[in-house]
Amino acid sequence: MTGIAITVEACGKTFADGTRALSPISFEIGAGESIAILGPSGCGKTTALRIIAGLEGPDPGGRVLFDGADVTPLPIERRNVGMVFQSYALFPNMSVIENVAYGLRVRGVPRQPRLGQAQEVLAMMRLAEFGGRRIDQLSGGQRQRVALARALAVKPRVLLLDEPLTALDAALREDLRAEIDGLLRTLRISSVYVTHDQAEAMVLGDRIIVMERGAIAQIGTPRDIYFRPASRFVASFVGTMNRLEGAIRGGVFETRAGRLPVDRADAAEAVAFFRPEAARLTPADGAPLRFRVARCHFLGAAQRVYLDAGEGAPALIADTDNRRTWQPGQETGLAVSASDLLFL
Amino acid sequence: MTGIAITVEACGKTFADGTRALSPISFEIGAGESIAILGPSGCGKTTALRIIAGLEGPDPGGRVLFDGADVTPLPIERRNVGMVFQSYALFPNMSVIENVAYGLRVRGVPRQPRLGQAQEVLAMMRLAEFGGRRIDQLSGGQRQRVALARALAVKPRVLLLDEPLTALDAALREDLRAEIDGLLRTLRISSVYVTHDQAEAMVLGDRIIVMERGAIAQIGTPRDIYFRPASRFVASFVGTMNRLEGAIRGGVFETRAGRLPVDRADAAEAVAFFRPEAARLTPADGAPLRFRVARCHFLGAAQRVYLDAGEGAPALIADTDNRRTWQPGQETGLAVSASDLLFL
Amino acid sequence: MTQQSRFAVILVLPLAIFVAAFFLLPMAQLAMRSLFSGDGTLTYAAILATPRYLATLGATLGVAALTTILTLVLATVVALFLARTRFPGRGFVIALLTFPLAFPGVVVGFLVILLAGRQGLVGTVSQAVTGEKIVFAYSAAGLLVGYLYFSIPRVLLTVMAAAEKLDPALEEAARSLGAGPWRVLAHIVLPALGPALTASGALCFATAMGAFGTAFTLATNIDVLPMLIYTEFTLNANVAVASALSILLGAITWLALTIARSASGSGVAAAG
Amino acid sequence: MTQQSRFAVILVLPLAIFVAAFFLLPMAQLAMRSLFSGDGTLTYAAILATPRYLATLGATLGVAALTTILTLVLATVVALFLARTRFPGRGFVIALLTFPLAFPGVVVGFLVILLAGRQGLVGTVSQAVTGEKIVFAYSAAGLLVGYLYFSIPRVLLTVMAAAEKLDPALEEAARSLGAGPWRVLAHIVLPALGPALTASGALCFATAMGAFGTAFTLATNIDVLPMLIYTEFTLNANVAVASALSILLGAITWLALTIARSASGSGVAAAG
Repeated sequence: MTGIAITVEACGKTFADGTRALSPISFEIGAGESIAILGPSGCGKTTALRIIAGLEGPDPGGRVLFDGADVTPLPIERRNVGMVFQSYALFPNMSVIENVAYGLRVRGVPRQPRLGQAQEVLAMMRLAEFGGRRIDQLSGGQRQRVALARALAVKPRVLLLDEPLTALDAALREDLRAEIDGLLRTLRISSVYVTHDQAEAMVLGDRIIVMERGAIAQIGTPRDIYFRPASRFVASFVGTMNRLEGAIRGGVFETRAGRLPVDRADAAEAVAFFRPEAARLTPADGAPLRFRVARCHFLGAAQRVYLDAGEGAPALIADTDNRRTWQPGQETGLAVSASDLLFL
Repeated sequence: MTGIAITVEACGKTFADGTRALSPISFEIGAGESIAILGPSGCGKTTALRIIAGLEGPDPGGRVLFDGADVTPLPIERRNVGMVFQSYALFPNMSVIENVAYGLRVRGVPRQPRLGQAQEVLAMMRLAEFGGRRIDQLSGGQRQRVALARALAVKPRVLLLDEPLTALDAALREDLRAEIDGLLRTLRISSVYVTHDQAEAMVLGDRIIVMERGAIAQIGTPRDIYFRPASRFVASFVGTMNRLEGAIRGGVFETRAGRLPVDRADAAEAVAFFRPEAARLTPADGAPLRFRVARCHFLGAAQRVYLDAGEGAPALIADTDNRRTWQPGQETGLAVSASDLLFL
Repeated sequence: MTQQSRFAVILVLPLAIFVAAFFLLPMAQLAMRSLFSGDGTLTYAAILATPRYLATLGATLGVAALTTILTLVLATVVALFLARTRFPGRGFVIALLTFPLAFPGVVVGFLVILLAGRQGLVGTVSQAVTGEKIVFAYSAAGLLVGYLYFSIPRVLLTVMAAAEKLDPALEEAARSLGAGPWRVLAHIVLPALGPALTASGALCFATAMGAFGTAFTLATNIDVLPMLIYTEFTLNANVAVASALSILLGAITWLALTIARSASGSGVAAAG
Repeated sequence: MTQQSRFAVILVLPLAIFVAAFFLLPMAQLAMRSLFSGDGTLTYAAILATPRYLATLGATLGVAALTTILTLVLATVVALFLARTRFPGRGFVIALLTFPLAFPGVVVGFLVILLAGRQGLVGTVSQAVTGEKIVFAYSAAGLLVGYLYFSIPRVLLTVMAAAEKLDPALEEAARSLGAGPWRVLAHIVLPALGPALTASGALCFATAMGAFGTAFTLATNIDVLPMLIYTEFTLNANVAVASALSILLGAITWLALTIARSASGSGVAAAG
């Protein structure tokens, strides 16, 4: 079941009422690669997936190639793609195994061999004993695993997943995320995973396409996206980001709370971004930046300390280990390495 | 609006069909204290809350005292408690401000003063401009803030919250959690917050009551619960916990993966628990415990490394910083301080 | 999408022709026939000037309105009770209460005669107790009882379904704010049942306006609109008046159904 | 809880008496009267031995069944089209298609006569075109058209609502697995509409079984069960046979309604 390479060329989408869901976008997916498309709702990520699937056609000029062959005019039923939906979309009038075998039934595989193959795929998803169940006898997590089995049973050329975990609750979401991760690594099938959840995108995507308002904001590995965001949007959408305003004069970033050495040209107005885990709390005396603690949340594995950044500014967040305690009102120093400061 | 002390004395609950929802439990809530009741679904936490509220009566012998006065026979409408529900439970036939003013209307406060007071509470919840809206014009987060305003408008003696954030999505849940935290700190009202989410319990509870199958498993501060869990159930329900089996001989814990010095008496069978953030990954050479990396998830702020603990055993989890990369199959050392090991 | 649309058009084309011919033409015909009477005057004006027609219209509206009000009151009380309490035999009580749904209007009329006709139960009992025989099957009261007979079960089922869908937390919230049972009922429960009550009430009204079998079987001494239409058309061959009355009845019923539909958001219909 | 229960009991006690007296006694009476005919034989046996009764029963069941099948086919096609396509005037088309709901059975009979009666549209057109006047209002065909007239809109609304509630992802999933439009229709859409089709079909059958006004107005040359009950009771004063036929009709309709209710989970009713 090794995957194919997919090329999306200048695919835009304008709906009949004139709304533009997608500006023309282009990208490539390597054979066997897992791509996560990440973005807030309405950013066009699902439209992009549906164009690859063949459920929507791109605006004139756009093309979709599977291993170099133009599939743009083919409807989804002739593209041999596996799809998994947020709502599971299992057929309620069929049993679990009939659902999984449905693609083979459409392809004319006789009853005995198709049920055998379906049973194999069910076993791979650890659902071997569920074949005879009705869909409404399954939990949400089991349903989505049946949906995955159904999509994989036809040995698709690419697996397309549209927010498959959004309908599940947190604990289950994490389990199934790990399961999908294992599946994609084992099968080495090409896949496109649409999500608004950055943790899912980080874990499941070899590369992530971050989208914003119908356009691509950044394409890169999870580390690229997290450590080298291309824009303020990407910086704040992926993970938590602190924002510090000030001015740069002679290699020093001057803020209301203090001064930090930086390696940048002078600027009258500069905005620095840094991650909560890059913020180190130090004794107040002699610290480059000084703040008062607004509140501290003990979260078990870690503590999140909120620092008062002054009237009207959002609190700065520092994530620290879970041992030391912090009192509201207490003064603290804050250190951030120059390499952890991003000016965007 | 300073709160009252609440005493729950031997309150059990057996339903008409004989099911026991709650074994007789007893605990005290100090004036102005925030208590979180934490547990999986069906553990009796909601029943406990409903007994405090007066929506259910305890089995004979149980008593509920408000500031020393027995309120057991009083129905909820005569207890002056504020309640917030998972489903918001806003009255769809009333506008936002009418909802907030409803408790005052029932108390016979004339129209003008009651709308004035309701408007004040709305302003406190940063909903001043929403008074005229219909309920279905609000988002989920706004609805729950209106429900909070409605409960607070009657200046209740205690605020009871039944999974108020469960119906909201993750980002909103965190915002509103911080808002409720601020509110409870500012008003110093006694409160009981029922949840199955340990992060909510940690942030909002001065003390946490962990419940399991109709009984109290542990009462303590968030740090007590996290660092000194009273049982295996508490240890694994609150936060993530690794489990390592072995034997203790002469002050050394011997496991399949290596040996760790411990300060405990000999035992032929011992199970050690430790947190993922207490696990330090070290070079394999000379390390006390050695494992192979099963997989590594880059999560942005941190990395979660899964270590192969051998056939049939669940993978051990080590949370590390986000910089170093780990390859599946690679050998690594694991160090855990003796003080971070819990034998339960 | 275009492929799906084309597929749909192929399916529906033969239907368009059927619809035009069988649905719309007779209705257009009805509207045309209703405009002028045999003597050339506007039929609607003639109807408004004829006391007998006006009286029938008034009586029909009156019985239908009274049926609706009584049905709503009785059915709501029973529905709230049944939705909130679980007791042995509850399912059987619901089955009995809704059994009259299975009887067409003719049989309901027949039941009213068995109850309050000349040899009916009420008459027999009242004669034994007071010496006076009470017979009301053939009066407006009999008609009302007949209409209640088939209205109550319908409204009961709708209101019961709505009451069971009510979030119990709504009432608990009101109680936590200090409201006792009657206030909870008046401020929370009844308003929340509003759409269901409006929808089933409007439907009940529409059904009562168009009911024919019951009235006909009772051969009641008050005339109702569907019977008048029947009489004018079949016996008096007065097509113009029958048409105009049909349009009038159709318009009233349509209005009631529109109210019901916008309140419930689902399909509802007049009496068959 | 106990307090709430006590409150509910106080509300419902007067109702219990009303229900017993007005709902159950007449039904019990009906059942008793149906047992023995005037000459002492079992009425049900007598009915089964009388060809005229059996023929009427067969004709009623036949017309109702045919109405149901035709309605389901026609309404499903139109409903699927209307649920899937958006075009200008769609709301108006739906309003026109559902307008017949506002007419009671008497008016529907009247419409059938306007369409296919002696001076009807079909007759006029057919005479002009072929020289032969087609008149079918007073036959089984006329009755069928009348029943379709009020059945199609009801089923249409139900099926449309069900089709609009269908998760579009179901069809997309089937297509992604290689199924073309006809397969999607046969394997996915129609089975998913199953409960709605069963419920509205059973309701349609129950309504057609009990419809009286249409049949009466058409004065059709085929007899249907409600008319037979009316005739036996009112004209022949044959209470036993009328009672037995009512119970029979009630049982058939009740069965259909039970099927409809278990398929849809909501309140449904026979013809008024």
